[in-house]
Amino acid sequence: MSRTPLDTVEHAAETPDVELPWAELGLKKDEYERVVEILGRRPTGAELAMYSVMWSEHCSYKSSKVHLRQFGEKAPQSDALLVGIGENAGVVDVGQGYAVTFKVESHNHPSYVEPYQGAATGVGGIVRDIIAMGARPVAVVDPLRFGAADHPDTKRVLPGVVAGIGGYGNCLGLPNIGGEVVFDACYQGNPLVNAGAIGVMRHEDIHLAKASGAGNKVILYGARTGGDGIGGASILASETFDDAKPSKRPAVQVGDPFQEKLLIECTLEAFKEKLVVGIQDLGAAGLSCATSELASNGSGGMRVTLDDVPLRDSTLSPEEILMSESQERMCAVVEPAKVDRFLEICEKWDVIATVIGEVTDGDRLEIFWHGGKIVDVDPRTVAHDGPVYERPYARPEWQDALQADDANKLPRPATAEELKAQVLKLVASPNQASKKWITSQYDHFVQGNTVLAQPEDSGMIRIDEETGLGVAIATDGNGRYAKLDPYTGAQLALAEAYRNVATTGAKPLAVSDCLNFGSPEDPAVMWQFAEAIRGLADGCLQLGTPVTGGNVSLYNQTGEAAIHPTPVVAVLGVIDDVARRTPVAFQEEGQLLYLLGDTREEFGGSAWSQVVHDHLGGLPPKVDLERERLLGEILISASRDGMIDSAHDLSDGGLIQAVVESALLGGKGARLVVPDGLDAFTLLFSESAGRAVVAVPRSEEVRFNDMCGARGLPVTRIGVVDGDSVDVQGEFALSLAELREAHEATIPALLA
Amino acid sequence: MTARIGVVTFPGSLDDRDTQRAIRLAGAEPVALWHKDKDLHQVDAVVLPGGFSYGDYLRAGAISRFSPVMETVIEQAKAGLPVLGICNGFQILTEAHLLPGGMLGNDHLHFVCREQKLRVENADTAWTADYEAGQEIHIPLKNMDGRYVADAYTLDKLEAEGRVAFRYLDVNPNGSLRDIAGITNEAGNVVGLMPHPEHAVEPLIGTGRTDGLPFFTSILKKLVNA
Amino acid sequence: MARVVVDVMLKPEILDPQGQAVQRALPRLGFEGISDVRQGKRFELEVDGPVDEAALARIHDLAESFLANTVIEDFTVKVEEAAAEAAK
Amino acid sequence: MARVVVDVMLKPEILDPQGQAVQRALPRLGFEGISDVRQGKRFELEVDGPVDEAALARIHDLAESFLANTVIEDFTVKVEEAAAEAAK
Ligand SMILES: Nc1ncnc2c1ncn2[C@@H]1O[C@H](COP(=O)(O)OP(=O)(O)O)[C@@H](O)[C@H]1O
Ligand SMILES: [Mg+2]
Repeated sequence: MSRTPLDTVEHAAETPDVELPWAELGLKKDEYERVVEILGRRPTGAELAMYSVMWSEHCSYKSSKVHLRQFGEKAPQSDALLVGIGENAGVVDVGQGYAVTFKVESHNHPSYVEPYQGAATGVGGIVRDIIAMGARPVAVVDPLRFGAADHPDTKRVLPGVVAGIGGYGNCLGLPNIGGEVVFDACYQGNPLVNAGAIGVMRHEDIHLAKASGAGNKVILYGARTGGDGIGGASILASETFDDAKPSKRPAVQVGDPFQEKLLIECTLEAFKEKLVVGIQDLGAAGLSCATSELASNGSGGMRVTLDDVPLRDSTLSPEEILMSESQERMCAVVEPAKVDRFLEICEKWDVIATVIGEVTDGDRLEIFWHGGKIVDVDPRTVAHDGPVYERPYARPEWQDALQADDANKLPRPATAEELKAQVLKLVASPNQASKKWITSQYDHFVQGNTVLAQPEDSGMIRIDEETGLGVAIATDGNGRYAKLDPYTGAQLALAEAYRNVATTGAKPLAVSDCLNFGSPEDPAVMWQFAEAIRGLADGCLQLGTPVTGGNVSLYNQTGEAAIHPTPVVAVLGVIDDVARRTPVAFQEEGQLLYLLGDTREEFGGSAWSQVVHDHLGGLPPKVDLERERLLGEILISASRDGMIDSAHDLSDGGLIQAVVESALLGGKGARLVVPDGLDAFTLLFSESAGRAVVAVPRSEEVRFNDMCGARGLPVTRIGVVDGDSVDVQGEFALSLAELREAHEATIPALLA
Repeated sequence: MTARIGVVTFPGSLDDRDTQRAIRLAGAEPVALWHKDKDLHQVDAVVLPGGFSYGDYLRAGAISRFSPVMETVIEQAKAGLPVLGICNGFQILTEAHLLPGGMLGNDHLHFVCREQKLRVENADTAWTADYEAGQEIHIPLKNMDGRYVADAYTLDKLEAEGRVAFRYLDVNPNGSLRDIAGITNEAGNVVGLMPHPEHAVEPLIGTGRTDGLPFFTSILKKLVNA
Repeated sequence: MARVVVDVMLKPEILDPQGQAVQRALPRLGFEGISDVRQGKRFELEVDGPVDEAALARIHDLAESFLANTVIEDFTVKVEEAAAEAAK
Repeated sequence: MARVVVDVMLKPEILDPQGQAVQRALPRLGFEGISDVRQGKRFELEVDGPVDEAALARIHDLAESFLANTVIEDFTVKVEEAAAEAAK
């Protein structure tokens, strides 16, 4: 091979004038100059590989960091928070000695290029974050957004994404208990594939990503390292060092859920035997990330021999090995005396495991290849001292016009017939239609602890068989609201997820988020981003639910056209006994229907304005987080004291959407009466926040009313569970059969 | 004295722990068996649980069928050991030729997860004695490769001999021939089915029904009375 | 080293929904004149040493007992021409 | 009528979990001497009318745009000899 001499640290020092392809690797000139300044010499190829991936937007949060700080600065006091932002995932105390970890991440772009594998590896990645905290993963959720439902490319992307999420999650044995599916032309070419996971552990089992204890061994285990997902590293390898190499390696990876299942089992077995000092999953930036983060979070340094990394492709260069994003790999730090046992467990599970290095008592990360030292850096400079940008942001000038285009002024249905037709159109519209065609491709039952899953307001998992302790999770986001007002939109996403959790009877505890936006280089997008974070941080402070971690996905845009700003919020809650969970479905005829909260004329960003008028304008519904908290308390108390048999929160589509869903799920109709002071249209379609519909057994009516009265929550009787139609008295009736056909036929017709 | 029922864990098994729980809830003692271990540890019966053993790569069940534990299971099943294969376990049993026919991808090409209505056609096997023949039950179903196929001769023979143990009602969720959801061998000790009785043993959890529990009480009674 | 290819196809009498799905999609994609599509599996085995009769017989056994389930599938074994030539 | 076969395989640098699982099982089944296994898809298309250059070009397009995802897969198109001969 005509390979030039190995680019060691020594070689780099001797050849200061060699030009490295920093621009091709995505670094800016000043960023490269900073690397040179930090090192006091030019970087080696391998060092450049590490800095370039770790300082990328994805890994360094260089555009978002200055704003994300608010989650820490405004963090509410919370006894529940055991591990906060900064680790692989946050950890929350849920009582009885249990801790729960959860997080949401994005895999947007890969899922557009290769929907099945992109989505599948998204699930794989988030699950490894959960294992890395010491927890057994117990459930996944998948908030998704696609282009217009009838766009031909949606037919390519959606089935692949859904099959990928199912294919991976089902094979891991993780019940899928929630998520979202939203269609909007703004996501054409930029679908959002977010994936979340929850894990459970005992308090004492929490593990952190740090390497400490000089002499401890660094073990890489899981899949062999291959040439997939390398992106820029191959440029470095080919153009600088070896022109014979293929110049581009594929940026898409194929997942192996079977391998990941083995990884879960063998990692948990190692945790159980207390063999692990520190642990980190390999996700974005692969070994570059794992080694630099482990080393910089620990007390010492680290020495790694790259030749010991098991390879799938023997032609990989050291730069490529450092940057490879091959899936299903983990890195553990293990005391020397426990290494044999660790390797034994890996072998039991047929998982390849190799000691690739050790913790040193210095403070350098040193990496060797063929006997030469190719990396010698302070790991903190790689992992934590990346560039930070104060990107300019400015409220876009079109914002005023958008808000002035008031949806409340759109023509409303003039007759009962028209009202009825619009109800049918709403419940059949792609965003409001049943998502069963999608969710039936996910296993809800595996692990035998699923108490609630789709289409309930939140997913719920039992975590203790004896006591019935459980956790609930809901994810929400409404890009239309956020487009009208990003600050309020983010709070509405938070409020809705919070409300969904409380509706099932669980107490909301903590938040994770996935912030999907366009290009940070556009000041308008940056303003949306800053506003959304400000809204979310303020909201979390007010509700007392700390943000425990999350993910930022920028550059979701094609040319000038960015997606709607789409903050997706996950709220985690706890329920002391899952036996008292409140389902969505109507349970018994004769039960009384109450509407909790205030209904105002609020149609900006509403489903009605989209479905009937294809309109987006005005202001989103007002947020009152104190009211949300009160509503939550009432819903939880009512569940605890057995005062309600079903409940459903109101959100997009308004009251009629909620009632139709409860009726179809329970197979029981409802008679609704428009209360004084409201017109039928506003009652049915308004999207005022802070509301829920509950079904109260007659025997509990007085007690329930007294409770709401005493606590000051507006409560209005709106009807009764009855018959086999949804009957809005004096207006129209729609049979359950007709509603079911409208609600359930849409998605299969579009996709099957 | 109670019965000891083994549950095999293959790499990629998912429902092994749930199956152990179902066995416990029925009052028997679950015994974990490991795929690399030929020894069945004196269990009185064996369940091959659901999951994606070996990722369902090649064909569902095809690789597990060659595991060490299966050598013993195959040998002892032929000698009368009660064996239940659930979902992936059923697939392994067909691959091992302990049950006739084969399993293919669902005809609609998607994974399907639903609460499935079934009819118990044969209540005389080791695993179905606590049901009535003709009883209709609801049990969760979740699979990718659930389409049961066999040639017409085999299907006729199964039906003639009463060896179709379960049939799908209302909806055929995967294109299985003649709506077959589960079958038994001639002796009635080996039973395989696609739906998951171990997920229907507790109120509240899953679909909230307990229609699957009789599988485990059937075998317990049989073993204790034996 | 040589490459042996094992092709595994569903028996003709067994429904092949994957092949059908492809076929059904063809008109939508503007393809006419394809009367049937079947989808099967292709295994490429890299064999160390010579691919003689004995080796082929062993691969045939492997296909019969493992790569294919002959209750539902047929298979063929062949030495790949291209690879064989390139190896010369 | 003639048969055209499209073989679709994962690109060599892409992980093939299925092929790996098969390969890892071989020693257990008593098969030695197979250094690599890759698993792909085989499509058999029955084409009405003559398989001329134009038809093959169209099938090539079909494979490229639909049967394979060329981000991760390679494909080959060939007229099947056996079928072609049998058809004579
Ligand atoms: N939108 C966000 N909100 C809160 N925390 C965030 C957000 N984005 C990233 N973080 C936190 O920053 C840290 C680094 O994120 P990330 O790189 O996604 O983690 P990982 O390396 O595990 O993939 C994590 O602790 C993550 O939770
Ligand atoms: Mg991580």
